Amino acid sequence: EPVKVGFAAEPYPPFTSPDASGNWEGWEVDFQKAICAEAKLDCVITPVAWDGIIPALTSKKIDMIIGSMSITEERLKTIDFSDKYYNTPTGVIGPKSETFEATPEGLKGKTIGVQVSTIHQVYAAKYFGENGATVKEYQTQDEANNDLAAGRLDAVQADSIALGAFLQSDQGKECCDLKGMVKDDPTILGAGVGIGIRKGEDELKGKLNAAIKAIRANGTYDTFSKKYFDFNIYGE
Amino acid sequence: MTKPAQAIAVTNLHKRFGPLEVLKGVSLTANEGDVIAIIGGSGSGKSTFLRCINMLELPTSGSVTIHGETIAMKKDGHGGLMPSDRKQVQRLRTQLGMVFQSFNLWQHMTILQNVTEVPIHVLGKSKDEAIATGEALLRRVGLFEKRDAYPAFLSGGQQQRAAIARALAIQPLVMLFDEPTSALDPQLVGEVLTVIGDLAREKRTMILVTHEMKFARNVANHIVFLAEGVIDEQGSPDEIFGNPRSERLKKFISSIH
Amino acid sequence: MTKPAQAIAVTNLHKRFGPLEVLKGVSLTANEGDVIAIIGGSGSGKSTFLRCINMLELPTSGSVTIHGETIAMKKDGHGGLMPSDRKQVQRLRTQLGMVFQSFNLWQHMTILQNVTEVPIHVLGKSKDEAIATGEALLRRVGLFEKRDAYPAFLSGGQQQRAAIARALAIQPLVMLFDEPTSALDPQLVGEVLTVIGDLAREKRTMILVTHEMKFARNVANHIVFLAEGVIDEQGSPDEIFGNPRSERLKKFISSIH
Amino acid sequence: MAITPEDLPTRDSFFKPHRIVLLLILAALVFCIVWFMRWDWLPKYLPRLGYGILITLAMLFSTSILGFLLAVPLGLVQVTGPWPLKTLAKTFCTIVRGTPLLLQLWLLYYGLGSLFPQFPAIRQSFLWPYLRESWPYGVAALTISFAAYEGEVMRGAFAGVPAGELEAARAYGMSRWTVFRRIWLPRAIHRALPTLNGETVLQLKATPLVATITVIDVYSVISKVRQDTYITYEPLLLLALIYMCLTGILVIAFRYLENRIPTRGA
Amino acid sequence: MADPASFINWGLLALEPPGWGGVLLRGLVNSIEIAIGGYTFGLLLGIGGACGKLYGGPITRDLMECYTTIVRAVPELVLILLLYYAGTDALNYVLALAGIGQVDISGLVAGIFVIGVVQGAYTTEVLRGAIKAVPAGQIEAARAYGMSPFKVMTRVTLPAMLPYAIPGLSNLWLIATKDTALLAVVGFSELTLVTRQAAGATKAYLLFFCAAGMLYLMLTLVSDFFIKIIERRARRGFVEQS
Ligand SMILES: Nc1ncnc2c1ncn2[C@@H]1O[C@H](COP(=O)(O)OP(=O)(O)OP(=O)(O)O)[C@@H](O)[C@H]1O
Ligand SMILES: Nc1ncnc2c1ncn2[C@@H]1O[C@H](COP(=O)(O)OP(=O)(O)OP(=O)(O)O)[C@@H](O)[C@H]1O
Ligand SMILES: [Mg+2]
Ligand SMILES: [Mg+2]
Repeated sequence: EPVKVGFAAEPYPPFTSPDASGNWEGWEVDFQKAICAEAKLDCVITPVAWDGIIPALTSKKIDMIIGSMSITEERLKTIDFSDKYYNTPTGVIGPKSETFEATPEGLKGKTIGVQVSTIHQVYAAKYFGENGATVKEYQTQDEANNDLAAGRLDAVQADSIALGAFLQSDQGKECCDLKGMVKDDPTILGAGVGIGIRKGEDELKGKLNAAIKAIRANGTYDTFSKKYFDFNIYGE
Repeated sequence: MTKPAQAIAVTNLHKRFGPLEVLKGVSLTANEGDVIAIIGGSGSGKSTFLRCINMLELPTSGSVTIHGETIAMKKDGHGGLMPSDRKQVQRLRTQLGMVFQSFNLWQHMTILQNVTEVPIHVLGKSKDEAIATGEALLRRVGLFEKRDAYPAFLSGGQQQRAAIARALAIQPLVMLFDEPTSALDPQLVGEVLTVIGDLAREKRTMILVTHEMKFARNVANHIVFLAEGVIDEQGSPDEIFGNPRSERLKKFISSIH
Repeated sequence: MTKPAQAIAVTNLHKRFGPLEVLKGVSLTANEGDVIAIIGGSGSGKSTFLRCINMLELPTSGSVTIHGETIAMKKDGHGGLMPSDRKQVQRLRTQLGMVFQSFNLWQHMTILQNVTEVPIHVLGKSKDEAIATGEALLRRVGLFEKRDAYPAFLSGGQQQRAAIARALAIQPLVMLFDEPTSALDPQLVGEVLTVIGDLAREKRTMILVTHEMKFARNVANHIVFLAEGVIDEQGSPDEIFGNPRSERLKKFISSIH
Repeated sequence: MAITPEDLPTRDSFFKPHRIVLLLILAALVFCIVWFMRWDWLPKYLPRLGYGILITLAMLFSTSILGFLLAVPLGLVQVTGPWPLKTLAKTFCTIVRGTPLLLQLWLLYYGLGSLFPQFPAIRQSFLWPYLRESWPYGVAALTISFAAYEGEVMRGAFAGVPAGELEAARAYGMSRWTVFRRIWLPRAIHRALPTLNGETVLQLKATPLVATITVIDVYSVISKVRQDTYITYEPLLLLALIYMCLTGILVIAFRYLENRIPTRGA
Repeated sequence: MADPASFINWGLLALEPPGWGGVLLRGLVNSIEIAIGGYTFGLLLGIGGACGKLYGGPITRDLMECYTTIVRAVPELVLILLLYYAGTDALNYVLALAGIGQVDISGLVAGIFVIGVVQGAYTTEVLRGAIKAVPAGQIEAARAYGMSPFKVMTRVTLPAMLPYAIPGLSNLWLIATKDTALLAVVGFSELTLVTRQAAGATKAYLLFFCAAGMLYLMLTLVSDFFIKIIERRARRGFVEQS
């Protein structure tokens, strides 16, 4: 019985991204291969547009989602998650011409962009929004980045990997730099990213959790992570 | 000679449009070969009567019998009637050739296509046969040259002649004419009259609504005078025009210029 | 009494539709108070001639003068003419009341709105005044009860009367009638005749296209017989009907049933 | 059959037996949905939803009215205009209808919009506070798109008015403007109303695209609920209900306009 | 976006991988296929719907009104999620109860079905308006000569209303070609999805969106060419406005 693994059809480099011949590559693809090998699952990749990915899971068109899904209380009421498999620190970037800190005081009076329905939105609303900053919600991270480059935003908060990728692009190199990491709040930022599965599939969940532990222990996880990142993506 | 068979019988026909009762119980019988002219003032319900015969307008009550076959009707739930067997109505309609007051030619077809449409697509004639008959008919009404023109580019009279040809093409047993000569010049009126005379000799029954009293007198063997939704008077042309009895008819006739 | 002023003069009017030359040089003069009837076979170009007078159809060549004012024309670059001053045409048109063969009532307005539209929105009459005049006119043609109905719900004759009322409402100096009685019963024909007679007494010039020879003979003081795009013969009613000279006219007249 | 004003549904005739059955089925359905599904998230998002509906309505009305005002000349010019204008209007309609709305929005907002800040003159002008906002770009893009689709519809409607009625108007000396205002336009609009109705509903459903430029309409509020909670069907059903109510209002309004002039159909 | 030249890397559009040109073209072909399927299905539904609304009894009319109102009102995304996921779920549940095995409805079939259902609702309204614009006498004449309702429809009503319907119908066709984006939700590679994939993977958003825009525009121009031919044929016999 093959297990169908759902990816978001929209690319999210460097985690999942198709090339022109339709091959998927990226960190999460390597992670998925390692997990399936470890847990002895016969995995088939099934890309589904993000809008349909949860119904695809609940109506059994796919069996698990590897799509950088953050674990939150709210979401746990609807679907189940494996243990976290990565968690990245959160940073703030801004235009090169200005200097400020990634703190509530530093961002006071500024307009800060975040992607809607992410842990970053919740964090920004709580720590910056309630302290005099305007929080603007974007459908995708790229749109927020674009608006920062266009001068309509003063800052963007996101996970450091997405920000790093942007700062290395031509557009990002020219306009912006990192202002710093935000102060951690484990209740919001701490749970990390897990594999989404249907509720009640405890056997699969157990296998996945065991596999994550195993590849962390036997070094596979670090081996393929090094291809993409020069820091510890698992977080602590 | 035997008594001619009954072609159309209309019994006690009523028709109302909302609050306006246009026909208040009209009965009429036409035998085979009869030519009946319906005359009357504008708005007296002549067109409506004709349209009720082939169920384009559904009567409020009353019955219509065509060649011995009564159109089966049922209540429509709003105080009116509707045909209970659509197939029957369609079949009987092919025996009623209607020429409309406003021609109603199909604008998306050429004149010849207008004329051959029903023979080919309703009566199941072959295309060649229908075209041959159609062209002959168009020649008869003097429209052969215009056979490939579209109706919108014809003069009023030309359109009316095309409409007559279209009705003739289905070779109906009964022809219903709604003012067939209103847009024709005297020369053409004469031609149409000849055509109608021919049809009468072919034992085709005809009911015509007309404002041309001379025409009615010459061609019809029975005249019906409609006024305010009832048959005010009827009879032979000589009776009606020579010896009108009702006041209204007298007034109507005297006004003929 | 002085010689009456010239109301309309048409000089050497030509009109072709593609390969078909419908009018081949028609000239006509109407003085004030004249009632001119145009007769002729179907398709002989009567409607086209009328439509050229108020520039609904642009003539290929020739000129039109209304009350001494010649409509300024220029070449349109396709071998035809076009008016060089649109304002002038608009102004002159308000002096020409046209009644169309196919009525052309505005379907989105009630009968009364049809009649008051031009007085209010072109002639700048007050609404109350226009409605008063309009209702009087509708009463005159027997349509007062139908003033709030939409054209699609009227009988053919009712639509024609509404169209006449609409043209009368603009109180034009010249009335152009394209078969004003084709859909009317004799009683109404009489009424329209009276109306037209009244208009003639008011020194209103009229040009009418008609197939009703009796009507033409009674109401017109000048008859024009159009055939194959030219004026075949013209003259007083007595000359035309009593003593036709051309062969074609003789044949046309003899065919009157 | 003739449809006269008396035939139109009145309050008494609305509740016919079969309609009551339909309503009962609907009620049962609503009951099942409310009873068996998860709605605990609703109170938390209610204020946002209300705000989103307001934005959606504002977007819909402003853009369809502006768009229609643009569509009338676009349609008219294509039927009767001189050839340069005709070609221009035709090209405009073709390009706008031929490319996805999202792309247009994108080009306006991220393309054009990001050029403005580079000109100090614009930065200084009174327009700048608006140009910095995102909704003007949304309004502009939606208006342009509506105008292009509607221009096409109006072109057909203008061409469909019987020539005789326009001739009659001209024959009585109406100026071109009066013919247009009194006869041509009202006849064309009346004829186009059913299509216009459809296009307006389409416009309603095109408004969510403005979420990509941070204008928060009701659709993006629902998207947020789905992202926050990963509940699929309940928020979508609520969204469907909201859109159905809005559409229902539009349909009734258009039907009313249509029936103001009775037509004789066969 | 300062210097456009620096953003444009034409190599990304090459037909062979790693260029994305071939992928875009395949996406376009897929889109057209779905659009044709959905549009045709919608046209059939629309003809039925318009007839039902105009000539049907009160119950048919009410049901049609519900159909057009609901389907036009509900965003397509909601419809496809409900029909594809919830619908097949329910279907399989019912089949399981009846003891029949699972069926797997392909995303493609479901997508065409949903687009057809949506298009059908709009088509109904367009056709209803156009049919109402046909002079009543034309249809009466057809009935008077004994044509069956079907004949009246195919021989007179439909051809006579075409000139009024074509602008609306051509709008719907263009909408159909773009509505195929819905099928991304069920994982089908049509033009919009592959554009987003190419743009997301390469970050060359402007380039790929414009490329897709050009493809759509070309499709429109080709469609317009055929629509013009059809319209000219349909308008034969109609006096042109001046
Ligand atoms: N727009 C047009 N395009 C092409 N031909 C036309 C057009 N209008 C009229 N014709 C042709 O010109 C000729 C004259 O038409 P017109 O309508 O003037 O005739 P008429 O004398 O008024 O006839 P009737 O008495 O039947 O109304 C006819 O042969 C007609 O087919
Ligand atoms: N569909 C309709 N709805 C409402 N009233 C109508 C309808 N059709 C006809 N009428 C009315 O019914 C009456 C009779 O109309 P009908 O067309 O039968 O008259 P007619 O005798 O043919 O007159 P004409 O000689 O002018 O053609 C008129 O008052 C007309 O306004
Ligand atoms: Mg009549
Ligand atoms: Mg004529």
